[in-house]
Amino acid sequence: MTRVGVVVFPGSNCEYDAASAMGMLGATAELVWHSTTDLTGYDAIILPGGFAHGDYLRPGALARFSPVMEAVGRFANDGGAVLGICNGFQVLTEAGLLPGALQKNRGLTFLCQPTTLIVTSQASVLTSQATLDQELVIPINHFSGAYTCDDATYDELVANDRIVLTYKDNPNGSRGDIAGIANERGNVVGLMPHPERAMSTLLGSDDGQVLLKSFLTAPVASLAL
Amino acid sequence: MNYSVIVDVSLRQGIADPEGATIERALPALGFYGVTDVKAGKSFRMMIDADSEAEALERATALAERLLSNPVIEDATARLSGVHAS
Amino acid sequence: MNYSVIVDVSLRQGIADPEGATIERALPALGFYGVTDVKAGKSFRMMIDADSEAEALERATALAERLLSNPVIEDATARLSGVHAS
Amino acid sequence: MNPPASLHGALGLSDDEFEEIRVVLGRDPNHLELALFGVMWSEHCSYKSSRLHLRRLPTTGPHVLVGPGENAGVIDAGDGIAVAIRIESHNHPSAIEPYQGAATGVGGILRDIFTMGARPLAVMDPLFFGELTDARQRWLVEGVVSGISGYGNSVGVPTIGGELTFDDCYSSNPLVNVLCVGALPKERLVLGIASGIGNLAVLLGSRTGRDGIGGVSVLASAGFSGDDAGAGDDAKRPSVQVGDPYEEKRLIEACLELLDCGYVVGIQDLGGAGLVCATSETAARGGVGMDVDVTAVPLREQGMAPYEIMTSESQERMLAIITPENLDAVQALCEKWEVRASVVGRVVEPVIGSDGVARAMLRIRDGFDGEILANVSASALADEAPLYDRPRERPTDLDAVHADDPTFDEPVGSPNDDALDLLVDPAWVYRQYDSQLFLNTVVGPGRDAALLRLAGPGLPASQRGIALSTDSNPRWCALDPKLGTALTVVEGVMNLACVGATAKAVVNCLNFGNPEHSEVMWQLSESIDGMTDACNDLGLPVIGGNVSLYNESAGADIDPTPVIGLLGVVDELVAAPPGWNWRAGDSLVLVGARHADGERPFPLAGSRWATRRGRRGGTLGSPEREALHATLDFVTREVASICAGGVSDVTAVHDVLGGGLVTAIAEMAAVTNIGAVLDEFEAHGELFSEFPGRFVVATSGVEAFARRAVAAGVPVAVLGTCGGDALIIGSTINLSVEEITARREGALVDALEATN
Ligand SMILES: Nc1ncnc2c1ncn2[C@@H]1O[C@H](COP(=O)(O)OP(=O)(O)O)[C@@H](O)[C@H]1O
Ligand SMILES: [Mg+2]
Repeated sequence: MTRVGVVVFPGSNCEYDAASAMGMLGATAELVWHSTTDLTGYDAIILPGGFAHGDYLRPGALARFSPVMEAVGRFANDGGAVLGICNGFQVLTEAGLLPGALQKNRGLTFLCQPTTLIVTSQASVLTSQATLDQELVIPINHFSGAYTCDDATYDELVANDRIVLTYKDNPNGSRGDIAGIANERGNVVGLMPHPERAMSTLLGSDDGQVLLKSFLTAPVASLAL
Repeated sequence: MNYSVIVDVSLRQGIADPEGATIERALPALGFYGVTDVKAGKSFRMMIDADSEAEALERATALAERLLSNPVIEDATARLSGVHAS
Repeated sequence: MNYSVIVDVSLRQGIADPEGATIERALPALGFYGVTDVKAGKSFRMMIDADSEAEALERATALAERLLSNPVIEDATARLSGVHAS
Repeated sequence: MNPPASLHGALGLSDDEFEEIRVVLGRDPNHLELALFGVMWSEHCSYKSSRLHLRRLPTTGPHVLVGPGENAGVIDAGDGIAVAIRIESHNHPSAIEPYQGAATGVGGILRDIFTMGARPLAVMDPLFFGELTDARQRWLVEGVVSGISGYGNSVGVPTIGGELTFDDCYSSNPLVNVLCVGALPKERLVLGIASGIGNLAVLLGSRTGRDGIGGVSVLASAGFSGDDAGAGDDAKRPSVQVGDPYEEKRLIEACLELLDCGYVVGIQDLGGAGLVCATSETAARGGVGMDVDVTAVPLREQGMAPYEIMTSESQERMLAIITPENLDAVQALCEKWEVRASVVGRVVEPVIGSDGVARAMLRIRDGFDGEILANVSASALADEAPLYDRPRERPTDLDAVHADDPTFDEPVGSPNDDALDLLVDPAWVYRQYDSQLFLNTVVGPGRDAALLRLAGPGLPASQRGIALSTDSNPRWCALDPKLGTALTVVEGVMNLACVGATAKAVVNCLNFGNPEHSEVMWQLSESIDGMTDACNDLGLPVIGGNVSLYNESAGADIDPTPVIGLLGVVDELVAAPPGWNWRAGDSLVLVGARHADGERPFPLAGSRWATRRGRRGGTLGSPEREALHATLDFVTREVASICAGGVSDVTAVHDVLGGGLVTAIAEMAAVTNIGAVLDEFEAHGELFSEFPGRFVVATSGVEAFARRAVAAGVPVAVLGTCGGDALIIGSTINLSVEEITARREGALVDALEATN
């Protein structure tokens, strides 16, 4: 059975939600405290949403220095599947594991609302099982979700099919409507929307399942890379 | 010696500044005219224990670049603040 | 004349500064020692079209106190920035 | 107000209260002791003006585990899960610094909940401001909402509902109430009680600074000078507190883990009156003494005096009573969460006085074995503030107000415009709140009541759901505080019925004016009687509340604003309730007595429609009792069966309240984006009358539905059919869904973006 490590920084708050979503899909999820330096034994790693270190200074700015992040970096370099959701995405960009940065929303307010995402690439551990141009209804829940990067980076993302999810109706001013991106190998993915909040129609949508199912089959896939 | 240092962090040229833009839009309604190019930034004050101004500045600059700013979108500069010197 | 003005906004004496305190607590772990009294503040740069330095400063100060800060918890000061003067 | 001559006067104590203190002590108090009494005997901490009246509320029930008086009320929700709930006001701090005032209000209410051992699962925020045509009101709204958003989202507790009311009576005295609900395994319930001679009092969390020194008496117990930049406010400014949601988040996790490990014998949050309140209350409840070492309290600022340390309202602090053996384990656990933990107190034997009576004394010392700086009976501080039966007087002009009833006004102007004027979508507010964390939110903000799965980290598995609603009707209560409050309780139960929940308990936040005004005391007393009547009639216990007095500006009291919080339970929650979305072809049915009791079928007094036209007089209408009860039970059962997974012809349910029948139907049309065609109403008044007891139900099988209703003794009337792209009511109302949606969604945003 797939063993997923869900990293917990002080101030994280979506760790239980991420873990329960993994459980729903038949994986075992374990909470990994941010002081951990060794991630061997895990098949995949999730950096969950929340406010690591209170989001003080900048979202992810202090979390990137937590001991666990070096281990996450090694795990990623070895081809392991790493998923950063919301605050986790912000941490991954601050840590340099994904390019660009996430700025305050265009409207300068926090936004918690459903959004319609478009699958724009299957070349990632998060979208491998989704179909191209598929529309997914998944909520966002952030203050700083406007993806920003320089032209060179943007062209590189486009050229290498690394923009994996875009907003149908851009809520926050993200460059190129970007909702999620992957690294070159596609084994590290960050997205602002919360697939773990879209696992059941009782709560409004189960469109997040296809993404997290892809992610769980990733360990195999990423070895193949 | 204890030096009082200020690190100014501002958005890099060409990076969108919705905060500054919003303030600028609001100004005329409040009776402030002829104010343009409003840019929102951050500043951090701190005391640094160092042997010389040069060392204090050097360490403040390192801190500013490694931690207090995100080079992807921000510029940071450190300065000694005469005012708050202790 | 167009004056480049900087408004610094900082928390008033005695008001808790969780952000500054959190950053300060994190520094040793990042290898920065001898840094104390970290205070997080905001700064706003703007161009003000005025007839004199004095007028520019006066209007910046009014703007700082009425819009950019809440005197209940924050101090705001305006200064001309030689650097960015146009 | 001319400056008080004496020190005790400056500390907010009357001459009589000062005498009382001298009697209690049998000597003159020293300055520190006087300061302790000053904060503990303030209106805010002692409820000295309201307590006599609050005693009339019904507070018991078989499922009530903890009633009023503790940090939060607790009920047994079944499946081994207890649910804790509490509501608080943070009105005056929010008027001075809206962001931090609201943020620290959220922080405070969360601590009340996890003090009970419960994990906070949801917050609601009833808000009241002046009209948005005033720029300062827009600043207040944006500040308060971003404060709740900034703190609540970061600390990791979803905000799932609230209220939003605009009326000029709040223009320099906004109301910011915050409700929090949490859940815990039943057996983990803990109380704020100190026990075990030799046990230690450990202060957890933030360092102590000069935050809100005297804040309780100054901020919460003093009226405001009319102009907001007045000198009076300047004097209050230094005591503004800043919230740190990151500290609170770590504090929550650390405290819940301490409780899981069984390291804690008692725990108490530090709120108003800070350390003196926490230590005297825990000691008084446990009937034990407490020695407090002021020098052991970690400080944020140098040179703080003992009275500052003892009364500081620095945020994000808790006091845990532990056994000495557990100290190392407690400190290790707190280190993991980066939470400061310092032993500041010791539980000691009560002292036998010269009269032979044993007294639990609170002793403030300079070092545990050092000089005794203050030595006062803990219960004198915590429980023995003088209670006042302040003069009460029915307002002399009330008869004239009642006589001026808008119910029979000639309908002038266009009903279409009136209908559009009443539509407000609060989405701009609640979009800024994380309303989904913990994956429990089945119905979030924006509907009649919020509905959550009863689940959370560390809770036993359950299929149940809990429903929450907050309601208030200041305009009703201004006309008749007793009936207005009673009907507001009914509104809450109606809100719950819409999501299939059975009401289990009530909490309330009584926001009133100056208790030294006899009319205000009359309103307060009447309101409490009304709540008592309604709760008795509906079999509901009141398990907690909060009283906020002195809500006035320049001598003008606010409308009486009792905020009623309802907690309900859905026994089996496997499917979402119908909500507001009907389908083309459905029949629209009015469920419940179509006419108000008495000779006025459609009373308009206190309605939003009448208020908007400045018609603020008249007498309230109410539903006939038998029909009301039958209707509440019927709607609750119908929806509950759907939540339990049953098939039903019911496709949409909405209560008829604020704005009346036309507003309810327009709201449904807007969210569904499908119109409806209805027969002419009986009278113009039926469009806007707000008397409770009615629901709009959309059904795909009107005959079957009507049969069930009639069998349950519930009156029903078929209003029309869903479909088309316009809302049409006879020849009176004809509005395109597009226009309804645009006006509804634009109302708040446009008002906030106005630039005058
Ligand atoms: N301040 C607020 N915060 C969060 N949700 C709110 C707020 N104000 C209103 N809402 C939500 O909007 C919906 C409508 O509110 P309201 O007009 O008070 O409804 P009602 O009149 O039926 O009680 C409710 O679900 C309420 O929870
Ligand atoms: Mg309501």
